Amino acid sequence: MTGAEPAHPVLRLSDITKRFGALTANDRVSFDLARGEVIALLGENGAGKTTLMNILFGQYTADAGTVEVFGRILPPGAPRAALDAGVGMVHQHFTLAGNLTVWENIVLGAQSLTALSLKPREVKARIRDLSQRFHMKVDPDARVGRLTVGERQRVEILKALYRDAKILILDEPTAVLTPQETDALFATLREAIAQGLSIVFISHKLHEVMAISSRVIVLRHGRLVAERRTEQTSREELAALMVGAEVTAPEIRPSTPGAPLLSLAAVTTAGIGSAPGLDAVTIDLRAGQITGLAGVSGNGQAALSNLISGLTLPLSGEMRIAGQPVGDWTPRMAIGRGVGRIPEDRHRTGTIADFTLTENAILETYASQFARHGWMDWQAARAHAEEMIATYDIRCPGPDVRIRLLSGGNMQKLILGRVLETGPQIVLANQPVRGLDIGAVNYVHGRLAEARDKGAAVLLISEDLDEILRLSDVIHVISEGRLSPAFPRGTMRPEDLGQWMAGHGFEEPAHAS
Amino acid sequence: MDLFDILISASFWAAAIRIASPLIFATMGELVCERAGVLNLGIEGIMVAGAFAGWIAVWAGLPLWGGVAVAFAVGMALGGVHGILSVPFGLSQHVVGIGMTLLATSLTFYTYRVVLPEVSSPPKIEAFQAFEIPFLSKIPVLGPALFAQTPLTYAAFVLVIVTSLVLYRTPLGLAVRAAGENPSAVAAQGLSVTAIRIGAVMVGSGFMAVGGAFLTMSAFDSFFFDMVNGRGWICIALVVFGAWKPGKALLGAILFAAFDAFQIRLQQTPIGAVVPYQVFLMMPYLLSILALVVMSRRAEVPAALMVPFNKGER
Amino acid sequence: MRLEPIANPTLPRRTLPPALALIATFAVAALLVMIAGGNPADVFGLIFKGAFGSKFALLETLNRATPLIFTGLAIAVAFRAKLWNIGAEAQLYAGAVVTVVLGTGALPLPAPILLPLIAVAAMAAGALVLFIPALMKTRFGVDEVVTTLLFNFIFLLFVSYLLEGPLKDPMGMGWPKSARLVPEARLPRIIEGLRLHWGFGLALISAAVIWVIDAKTTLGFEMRAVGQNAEAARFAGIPVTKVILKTAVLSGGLAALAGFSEVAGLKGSLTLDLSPGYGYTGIVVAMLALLHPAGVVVAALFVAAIFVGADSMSRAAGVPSYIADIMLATALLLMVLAILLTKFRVRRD
Amino acid sequence: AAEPLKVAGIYTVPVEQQWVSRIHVAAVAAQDRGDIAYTYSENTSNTDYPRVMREYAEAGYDLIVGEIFGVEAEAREVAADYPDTAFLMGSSFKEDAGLPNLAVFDNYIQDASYLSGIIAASMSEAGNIGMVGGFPIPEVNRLMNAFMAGAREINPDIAFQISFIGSWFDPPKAKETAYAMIENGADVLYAERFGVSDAAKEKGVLAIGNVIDTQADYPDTVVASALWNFGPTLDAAIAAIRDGSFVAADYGVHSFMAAGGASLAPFGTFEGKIPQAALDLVAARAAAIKDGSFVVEIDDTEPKSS
Ligand SMILES: Nc1ncnc2c1ncn2[C@@H]1O[C@H](COP(=O)(O)OP(=O)(O)OP(=O)(O)O)[C@@H](O)[C@H]1O
Ligand SMILES: Nc1ncnc2c1ncn2[C@@H]1O[C@H](COP(=O)(O)OP(=O)(O)OP(=O)(O)O)[C@@H](O)[C@H]1O
Ligand SMILES: [Mg+2]
Ligand SMILES: [Mg+2]
Repeated sequence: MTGAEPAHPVLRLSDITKRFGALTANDRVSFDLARGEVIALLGENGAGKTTLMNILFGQYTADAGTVEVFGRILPPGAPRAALDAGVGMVHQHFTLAGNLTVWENIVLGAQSLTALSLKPREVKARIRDLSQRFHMKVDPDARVGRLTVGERQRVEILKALYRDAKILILDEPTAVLTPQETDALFATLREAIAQGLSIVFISHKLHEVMAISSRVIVLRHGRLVAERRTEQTSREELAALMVGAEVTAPEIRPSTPGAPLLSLAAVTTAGIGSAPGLDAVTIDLRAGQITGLAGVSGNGQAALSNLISGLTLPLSGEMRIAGQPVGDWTPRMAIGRGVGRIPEDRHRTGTIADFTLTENAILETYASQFARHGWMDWQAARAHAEEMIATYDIRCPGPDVRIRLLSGGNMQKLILGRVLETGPQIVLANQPVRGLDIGAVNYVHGRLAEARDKGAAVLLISEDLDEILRLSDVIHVISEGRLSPAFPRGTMRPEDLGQWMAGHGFEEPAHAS
Repeated sequence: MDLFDILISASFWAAAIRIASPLIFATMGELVCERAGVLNLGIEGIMVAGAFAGWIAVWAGLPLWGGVAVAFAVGMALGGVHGILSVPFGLSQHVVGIGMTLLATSLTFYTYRVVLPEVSSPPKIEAFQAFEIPFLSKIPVLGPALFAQTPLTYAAFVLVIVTSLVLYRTPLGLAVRAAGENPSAVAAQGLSVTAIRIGAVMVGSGFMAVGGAFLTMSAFDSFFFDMVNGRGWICIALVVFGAWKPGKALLGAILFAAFDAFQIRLQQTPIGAVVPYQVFLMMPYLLSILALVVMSRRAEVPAALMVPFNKGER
Repeated sequence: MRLEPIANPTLPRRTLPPALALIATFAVAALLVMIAGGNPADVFGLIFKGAFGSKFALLETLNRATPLIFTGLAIAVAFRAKLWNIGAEAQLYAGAVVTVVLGTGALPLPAPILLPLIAVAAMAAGALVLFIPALMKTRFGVDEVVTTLLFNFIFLLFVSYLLEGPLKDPMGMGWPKSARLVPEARLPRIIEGLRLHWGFGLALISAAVIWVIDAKTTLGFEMRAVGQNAEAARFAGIPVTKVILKTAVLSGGLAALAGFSEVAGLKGSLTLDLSPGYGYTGIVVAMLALLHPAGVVVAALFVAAIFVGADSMSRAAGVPSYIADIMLATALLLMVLAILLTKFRVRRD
Repeated sequence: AAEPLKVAGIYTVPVEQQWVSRIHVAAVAAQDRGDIAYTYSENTSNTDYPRVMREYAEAGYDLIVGEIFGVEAEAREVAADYPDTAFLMGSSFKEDAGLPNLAVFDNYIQDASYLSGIIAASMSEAGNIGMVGGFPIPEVNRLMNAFMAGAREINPDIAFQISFIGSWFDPPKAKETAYAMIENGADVLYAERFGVSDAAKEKGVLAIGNVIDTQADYPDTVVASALWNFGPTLDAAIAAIRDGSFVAADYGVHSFMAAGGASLAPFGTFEGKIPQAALDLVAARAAAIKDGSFVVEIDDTEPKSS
């Protein structure tokens, strides 16, 4: 194939419009994608990015407009046609079957359904070849259900490459990746570009956008509001374009730490699935301090989070809250002892999708605050939810809306509100801004800092080093269930933390400060 | 007869295989449905319909294998109804299944009565006869147990192999397994979850119907109301017991049948004289539950079982 | 094809699909009647007459609906918490067995004390029967669809043993059936002389109680939370295992009341064929009702009316009575579909 | 001729079931003769039974025939509510003078069963007879016990294997059970259920029929059968209704051999193959039964293997 002439883009969206009931998710959106180009698609939560990509891929049917690939208009609503035309999509929520192996997932749908054999040997050879060419390490025979998120991401990309995709659509591919995994992903993408692929890339992380894209397109409320060449713009400008106003990150002032409110002494816990448990972890969470926990996901964060949340007990070692050892330990007791918990997965753990906002708002306190002798006081609950909507700026039709219909950011605000309004002594914030847009990120960060300032001990678990470095008063790194020493604010550079995250420095027995 | 003597006798195992055969067909059918994500509680009714359809077709003049084909086709048709209601419309699989059982059973009885209004005992057909496979049937114990059965029993075993091969070795089987685990993975590859699921339910229901037909065309030679007698429900347990794997499910079916054959024989031992016969009849069920408890931790339920898939929603 | 929710369904949208389902059901029945040599023109009239046409017919319909309300509620409660109780049949018999054990003279108590006592004991027995599979689910992760289903067979065999052994009526001339309840253990008739008994009243009261539990109590909230998302519920501090077990107790107890009501209200003794599948039909009733207790009452009446009416029609028209079951199945399947279509629009793409 | 009587049958099982089929056949015969106009409801569960009784009564039927073993009390309530309708019901209880429109019957064919037992024992070389039943209910037990008593008269040491399969309609299961008994030494089977004679036929052993005659289907297998003929019972009821003399009575006697309600089926293909001694004994007992000098005991308890 020769280089594409500028007049013939590999992909052209023309006047795409998509309505969901009264809402216009995409409003006459048009753009072109050239060969070897990376377009970053930006926008707040709910701006219509995913919808647009789903239309391009044929999973949704547009109300108006056309999708043209290599000069040919795709029939609407036919992922098959998009795939055949060379479009590959990595969805925001992975589309993998956990019971199948890597190679089975990759080959799914790529062969004729009437074929009598899967030809596993050929398939695996081809996968090995691809994974070498694009620098992606995967074991074709591994079961997808056992893979880490980063590995799954690779499988998704391999799926597209396996089908000879010429155009790759990546919907928030980095939202769940560690920095290392993100780097690896970018290496792969650069290789892909070099080999002539074109990419549409969606992310809320502006530094990534700046790093990988050649052009940026900004959506706001379904409309294409701006288009910039990456080298001619800045993070600040992009943020402002997305939100439609100047964006300022909350200022985080240093704090004066108080007494330890939660401490672990040589705590060891069971592992979770393939992830390790805690390995003799000793840590103090102090009042008025944000403790950041950096680390590659799957190194014991879940174990720590479950422990503090009340879901598990230590196998050995001791956990104390405000100096008192905990004996029996359940989520309800955790709440009772003033532990506020923001779970990692807001959809699965944090909320009940088909419950109303009111019901989700009282999920942790219904028994203690909104019921007497087993009778619910729904009036009070509803009033409380209305108050929370106002206090935490939750954008929604009202307290009776099913939480499923809220955007991730607003869902997160609800959880944040649920946690903070009880005035917790200890706040566990596990990946609190994953997948959120800039505005929402700033909001959540501001509130966490506020809680700290009121004297709470905050534990921030994140894989985003920027976030850890910006917010934390003290940082630990976790690796293989072991905990690094505490590093006070300003003493560590990202590279140093990266070393610890890669497992270096743990040779000596870990000392807790 | 000594209990141990029973267990090593060829006739006992022959009986176990015979009793297992209809269960094997229906269990494979249910397994295919569930692997694609659809719990098919219509199984009992579909077996009744298959038992009747195959038998009446032969009675009306078709050759035996023609009767099997008719039973399969009737099963497919009923499975089609089940599939349309439970897949694209996403109706509760419990309701559709129970409704289908009621519908298939009552339609069968109605048809029977309309076709044969005045009989005092149903007509008999020339059923499948045992066929001794040369040489193999001469192996001691195993030979008479395994290789002196009717062709339909052999077909049941072939079906297990074919099901297994298709599920694990072909693109179609891959798509079915994926549809039961994460339908969006299937949809994202441009395949139709609806078509795969309906297809699986139809084919699976066809197998169930042949399982029913085994009763009227191999185990016996005429049709009676209620003769399926709960066998379909057993197969639902067998699928779970087999952890959704054809080979294990086959083993489960044979094990269950062996218990059944065993309790029949146990009733004639001195124990049988003192223990109420209900206890013997209970035994296979109790042991199934026990086995489930033992196996439970390891089984991997298809993640999307009973979860309808609708493209518009997440 | 794709289903799209309709934000504000119009009146025709809400009424037309169910009406069409009903018409289609009658059309099927008419066709079958015609094939069997009857007169299809009479079908509708005869069904209506059979279900509502006389005081006698109406009472039969209500009687038939009574156990279905109980089992429907039992299923609704369980399914809301995603406890797939397919074993209401066994729980029903557990209730019936206890009713017979306590109600045949073992306890010389006056009716106002004896009846509530039996009812509570029956509920406890039904609860126990579901408690075991629920415990196996929470402890070992054993699929309750299978265990509750298998329990039906096991328990029926157990009842068969009881009726041929310890519970066999010594005056029963050998037929496997229990002795008759003493008069104090009989649920009185609501109106003397009519066959409708207080079991129906109890069913309505139960529906109201469940409604209140669902809407007003913490238990109702917990059961729904566990059903919708057990992981989130556990995280939020709801004791998931306990809630599942409580649900099992409530559900099993309700199903057992069906057995109690049938024996104490209608039959006066227990036979092996006490229930023509009320436990299974309860599932359909509950789903037709969208798991709502008030809906259960309506759905049970609907199911009962279709069956009683169609059964009576088949006799009057001189056609095989299996048409009644066919009609019931058709009505159920089409009606759940119709209810779906009142809220969703089918879009092709 | 007079208007045919309107007769309705209500059965809890399909009319293919042996017991019910005898009623059904007799009613169809009466209809063919022009005596009655007959209709029926089959597979009616006991839950629905009283309702169906009421429906027929309301519809003005003259005679309702059926089986109320599972609904004795309720059925009597219905009968009391419809005094102008005659009820002729299979029942384990006796008639009740206070309920003049309800008469009872049952298949009291123990006489014939006894005789068939004599033949069975005489044909069993192994001295081992297999018996497969549905449920151990009185009329099943009664016939099994009579059969066993007859067999013991020829061979006091004869062994019986008895199983109940817990279903009226599971021929494959009955067949499997019979196979097991043959393996275990039985060379004559008592075919209470469908499926038993099939096993006997396949394995080349003999079978004794019960209630119905199935020799035509199994010419080399079924030696003899104890038949029930419901005709006399029904005819007696029809006659009584016609002349207004229908009262509560036990019609069970019309099933006795003396009344022609029970008989040993013709030996047919086995003519000449049955030992003369057995035939002589059968003839002697039959005569004694008819003249009342020999009475077959009515024993409804559950028989056990020996
Ligand atoms: N299936 C759907 N049904 C109804 N409305 C939908 C559906 N999917 C999306 N929407 C609407 O379309 C809008 C755009 O959603 P979309 O998922 O495209 O946002 P996004 O830009 O991808 O957000 P994010 O950055 O959070 O991923 C949302 O505000 C939502 O209201
Ligand atoms: N089935 C649906 N019906 C209506 N609106 C929907 C539906 N699914 C999603 N939406 C809308 O789509 C928008 C974006 O949804 P999405 O779940 O992508 O949010 P998000 O902010 O990306 O959350 P997250 O990143 O946590 O997944 C939301 O505003 C929500 O209202
Ligand atoms: Mg998105
Ligand atoms: Mg998002």
